[in-house]
Amino acid sequence: MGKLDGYKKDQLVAMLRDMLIIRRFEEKAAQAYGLKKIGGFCHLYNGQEGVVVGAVAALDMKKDYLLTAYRDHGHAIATGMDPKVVMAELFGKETGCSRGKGGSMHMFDVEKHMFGGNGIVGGQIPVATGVAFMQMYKKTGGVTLCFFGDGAIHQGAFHESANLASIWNLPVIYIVENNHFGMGTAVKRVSAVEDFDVKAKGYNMTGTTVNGMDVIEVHQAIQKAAETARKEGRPALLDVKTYRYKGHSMSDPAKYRTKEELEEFKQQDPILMLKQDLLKAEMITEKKFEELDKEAKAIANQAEEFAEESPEPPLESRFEDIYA
Amino acid sequence: MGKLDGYKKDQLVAMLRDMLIIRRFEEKAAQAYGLKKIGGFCHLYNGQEGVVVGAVAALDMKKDYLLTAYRDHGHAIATGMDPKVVMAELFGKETGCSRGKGGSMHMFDVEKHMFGGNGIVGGQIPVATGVAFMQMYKKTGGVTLCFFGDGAIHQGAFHESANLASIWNLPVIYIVENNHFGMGTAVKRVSAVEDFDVKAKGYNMTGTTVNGMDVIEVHQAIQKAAETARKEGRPALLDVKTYRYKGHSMSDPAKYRTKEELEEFKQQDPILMLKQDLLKAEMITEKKFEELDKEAKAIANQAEEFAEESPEPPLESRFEDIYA
Amino acid sequence: MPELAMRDALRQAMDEEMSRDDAVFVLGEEVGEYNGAYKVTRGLLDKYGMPRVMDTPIAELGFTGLAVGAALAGLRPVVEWMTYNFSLLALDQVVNNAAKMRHMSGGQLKCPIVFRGPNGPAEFLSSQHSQALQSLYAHIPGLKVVAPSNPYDAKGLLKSSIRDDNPVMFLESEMTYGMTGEVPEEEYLVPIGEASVVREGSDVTLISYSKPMLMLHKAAEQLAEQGIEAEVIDLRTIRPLDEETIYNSVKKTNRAVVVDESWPFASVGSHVCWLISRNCFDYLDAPVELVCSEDVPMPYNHNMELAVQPSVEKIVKAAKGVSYTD
Amino acid sequence: MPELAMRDALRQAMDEEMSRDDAVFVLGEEVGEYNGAYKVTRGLLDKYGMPRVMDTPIAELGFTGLAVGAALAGLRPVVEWMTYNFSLLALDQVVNNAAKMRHMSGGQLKCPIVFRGPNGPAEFLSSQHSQALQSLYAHIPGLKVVAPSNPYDAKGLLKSSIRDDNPVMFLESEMTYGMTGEVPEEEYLVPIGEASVVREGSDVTLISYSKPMLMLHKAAEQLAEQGIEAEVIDLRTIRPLDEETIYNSVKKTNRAVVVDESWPFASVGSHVCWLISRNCFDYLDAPVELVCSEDVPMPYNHNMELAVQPSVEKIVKAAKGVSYTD
Ligand SMILES: Cc1ncc(C[n+]2csc(CCOP(=O)(O)OP(=O)(O)O)c2C)c(N)n1
Ligand SMILES: Cc1ncc(C[n+]2csc(CCOP(=O)(O)OP(=O)(O)O)c2C)c(N)n1
Ligand SMILES: [Mg+2]
Ligand SMILES: [Mg+2]
Repeated sequence: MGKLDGYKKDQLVAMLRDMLIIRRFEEKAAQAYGLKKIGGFCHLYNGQEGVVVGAVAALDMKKDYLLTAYRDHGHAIATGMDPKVVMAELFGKETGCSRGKGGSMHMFDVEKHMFGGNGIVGGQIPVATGVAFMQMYKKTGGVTLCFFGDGAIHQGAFHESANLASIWNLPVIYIVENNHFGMGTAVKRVSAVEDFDVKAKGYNMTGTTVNGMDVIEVHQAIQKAAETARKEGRPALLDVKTYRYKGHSMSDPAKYRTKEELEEFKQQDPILMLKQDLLKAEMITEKKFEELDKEAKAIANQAEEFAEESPEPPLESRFEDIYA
Repeated sequence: MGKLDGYKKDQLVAMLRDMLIIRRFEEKAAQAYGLKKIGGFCHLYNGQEGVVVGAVAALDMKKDYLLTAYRDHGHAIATGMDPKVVMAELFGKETGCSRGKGGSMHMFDVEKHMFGGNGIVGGQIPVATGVAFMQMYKKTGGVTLCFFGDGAIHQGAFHESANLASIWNLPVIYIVENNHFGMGTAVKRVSAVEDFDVKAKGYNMTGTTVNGMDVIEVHQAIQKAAETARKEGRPALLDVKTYRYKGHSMSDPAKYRTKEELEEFKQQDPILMLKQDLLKAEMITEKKFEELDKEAKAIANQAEEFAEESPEPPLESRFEDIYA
Repeated sequence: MPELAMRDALRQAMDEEMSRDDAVFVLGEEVGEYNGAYKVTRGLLDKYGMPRVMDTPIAELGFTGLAVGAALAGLRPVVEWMTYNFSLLALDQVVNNAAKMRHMSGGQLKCPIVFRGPNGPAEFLSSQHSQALQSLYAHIPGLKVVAPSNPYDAKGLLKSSIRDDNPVMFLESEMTYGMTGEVPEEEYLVPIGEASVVREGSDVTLISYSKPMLMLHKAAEQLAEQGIEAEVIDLRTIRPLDEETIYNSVKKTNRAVVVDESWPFASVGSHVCWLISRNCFDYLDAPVELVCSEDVPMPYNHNMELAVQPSVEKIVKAAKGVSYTD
Repeated sequence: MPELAMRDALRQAMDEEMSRDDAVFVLGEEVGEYNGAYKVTRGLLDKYGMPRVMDTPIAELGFTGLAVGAALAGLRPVVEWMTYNFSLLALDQVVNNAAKMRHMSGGQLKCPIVFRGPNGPAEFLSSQHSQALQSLYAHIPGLKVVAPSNPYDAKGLLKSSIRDDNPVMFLESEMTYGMTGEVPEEEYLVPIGEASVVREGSDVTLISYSKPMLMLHKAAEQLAEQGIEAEVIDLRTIRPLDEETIYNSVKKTNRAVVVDESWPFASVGSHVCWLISRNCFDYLDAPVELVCSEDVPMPYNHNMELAVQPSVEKIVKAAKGVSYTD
């Protein structure tokens, strides 16, 4: 069974584990939101776990970097941030990664090279390109992953950045997390093209379409793009097809799509798919999977408890963290 | 000689005449600038005449519209604006098309559907797309020509507009006046691709490369694009290769290019090329050409005299033309 | 009179103007099929169809500039920015084209366009999504800036804005979309450029616009209980500013407090404070006070975000301060 | 001391900081091979090569955001906007990323970046190319805003700005790039946030920054001839503002005129006017006056464009006005 060839069991189980933690974390967050422990926008990642987990597994976060949009809890956890500080940030607590100043959309861990979390659609694209500029400037051999949505690609920020990355040989990988909708708007209603990989040519860049429900396929695609970026400094554009199970944010009932469509994607759930692959390859058992899931739930519970028990930031801290 | 097949002599002579008028007008403007009758930025069109003259000849300015950047004297004249009011605007006079408020970069004639003249690189691209939106909205059957430079195509404004035009079926034709430089920067230093037509695919649009030194080729390309736009509402992108003989603006010595390169393009001068074609086809004589040129010079002279003799705008008019 | 929510008053204004004039159309992100991120455009797509209601890609610069072009060519676009925070991406088109086309063309063109959407602090959104950006727009000649505080004014002013032949920045507030108020059934307009004295008083003038007006009413009541009669002015329009109404009041009360959700520096609030300071110099018994948002990006934590904004307490305190009774 | 032109003082500052710190780099349109549209970066590409000096495409949003990312990741970019007029296209990256990243990350990130270029009216450029945009930037917490008026300050402040760990908006002026002034050979810094009293006087305080300082000097001389001794303050930094220096002067002279090339509404100028009105209330013998650009887009015609701007005559008249001697 060629698909898992060359993969070590530990690596695959780690991917499964990370996806489970993200899934259970998001469920906990949804619950806490319902209890008004979390407010404002809260964009859940359920269904898309394969994208960031597959991608980060291909990186060396000592020298690589990651930036994304506001749907960032999964990215935070995938880069190794403690789910506790992520949840505490959602709760607006002093122990949150951003001391309660950022909330759901602004997860940061500078040490772990997780550079956010950006609330302006497309806003992170030039910034990520600039992180890759530093990598070129200092010849670090690192790459930068720049995640954004199918809605964001129509922003001028993408166009300007892609051209810059190409002419300056910047090691940045543009990853469209194409979950088929920008809020309530289906891709085809706002895009002149169906697959975004065709846009890559306009910047003399490689464009690839990837099945984001399959964490292995994502992993391989990123690995390949990262290698080219590291060796030749060439950027790349990946159109990764995925799906979000929940509404755009907590306040969206998602009436713009059919139950059937949702069900279809749930059949290809990235966690289920990897689980099946691993069962088939006899790398895990049902029991092992249950254990992993139990552990994930425990981690999510502990994160919630930690957040709940953490202190509010002192009011005076609102004057802090503005100027260095 | 197939090239001129289907053209009437009058039409061809009119194109030659328009190009000559623009050329002589710009020479006059340069002179007046030297005499400090004109100030600020002044971007001359010498060498590029074939682009706008060929393009406008394919239009029906009763229902079609034209927008361009700051290098707009040629476009003003080609759309039928009186060279006098264009020169008067350069002189900052009350009789100028914009009452002395706009200057070189802002030639407007609303009646003639010349909607400027924009000083922000790329700024006119969404605006032109919006004029085409009106044409779609009202089903006028018209098209809008949107001219911009090879430097402008990297602006986000282009990317956002092109996608909008494509998804909404707007009859807009994007014309890159690719004169090989944006100020002192050669195209290849700032563009990931050599020919811009490849970008069209990313917006599901037709892309074409056109020799802008040949007014006939421009005319035919625009005619074709306009037909598709009128009939099917499909936008198009044309990469029209041309060259500016002068510096970027009056203050630019243009040291970033070789004399040889300049000479090479002057060999293909759009006026000379059409003249040769017409001589060969026996549609004009050398004498007729001399007459046309003399007339063009006279028009430029009269424009200058008119501008010179026109009154300054009253100081109080600075509070006018702001709110309707 | 029927009670209407702010969002419905706004929708009615658009609806009435759309049926009155075919040239009026609405565009923006999620305004059509989704009925608006905040449901202000609910039902308009159903009623008018495309191209009267256009869902746009997320491309603020592009669709804003497109709307400017459509306006110059004879249509009357109403652009919804999902929030004003995102309008920064489109600022060039507003400042350099919408506000200047008439000028640069020597009066040949006009640009009848309305830009509307929620502006100012909302809740739990952190610093990119909770900004009051009116001061940037108020600075620009060529624009008008309107900021109603209640459904009646909102409807009447939006209708006037759509009929205006100039670019109008129309500022709403997410937190008040559900706020109800009386709105007559018969058609009416509220003119741009007229402030309204919403409470008469003799001791101090309280001035604001948009959402903080709710606080001003409460503050005035608390002050009245303490024997201070506040005159309360709702500016309604920021540009052009109705200076006369302001000065007439301050010349009577001799004291003024301006309330503004903006950051302080170079703000609408501080500008109004200076105008009063200068033009009522001989009438003022105390310096004009400004109650504004603190000069910090908005934090996500709710206690902090409340602490940085104007509040009834802060307004009362300022009013007592200028009355020398604290 | 050697005399240097403003553009050369600015270039020296960049040159010195680039050789001092490898992380410092310059990017912008035409800054390299063309040596800068206004020749401020002349010679830097020759000396340092790429990637220390990067010519960009015309893509203000993209290269500005790229520079922000580079700053967050440890470099120290100096972004040249060919003019501040074009910075409106990049505003989102400045306001929503550069100014807020530190805040949103709870203090984890810092953004050491300088944005520089000419700002304010030049000549014969019409309304899109001749804008004074400092008021937009001064409004935003998270930014610093610096605006020197002479080569000495320009060099010292630019060096300080490059060393500062925060985003600094550095405002130059096309019309003064050729202006000369003394600049020492030895290294020096001018601290951000300190105004300077450039002329002492007892009768009225004149306050400005950047290019109009030239007018203030002339106005002070003319006033002296008429028996009015003006104290002249060059703010040098707009944000953070050195309020103390201003108030100390006004408490002495009891009169103030603020001069600003901006449009009036919600401007740096009107803000400073209000600050003085409020904080020197008991000391003021006359309302604070503002001499600013008129509230209109800049016309191309030269007589008109001069008429809309501050002038020595207008300043003298205002100073005499507040001195009740006109
Ligand atoms: C510049 C800007 N415009 C609009 C918004 C409002 N908004 C937030 S998310 C979103 C949809 C984005 O869709 P997509 O890029 O596909 O990402 P997804 O939410 O699907 O992950 C919109 C319109 C915003 N945050 N920023
Ligand atoms: C947004 C913006 N950035 C920069 C400039 C300064 N500028 C004016 S013209 C120009 C070069 C434009 O080149 P191109 O688009 O090729 O047009 P051309 O001048 O060759 O006709 C630049 C950088 C500007 N006017 N607007
Ligand atoms: Mg999406
Ligand atoms: Mg060019």
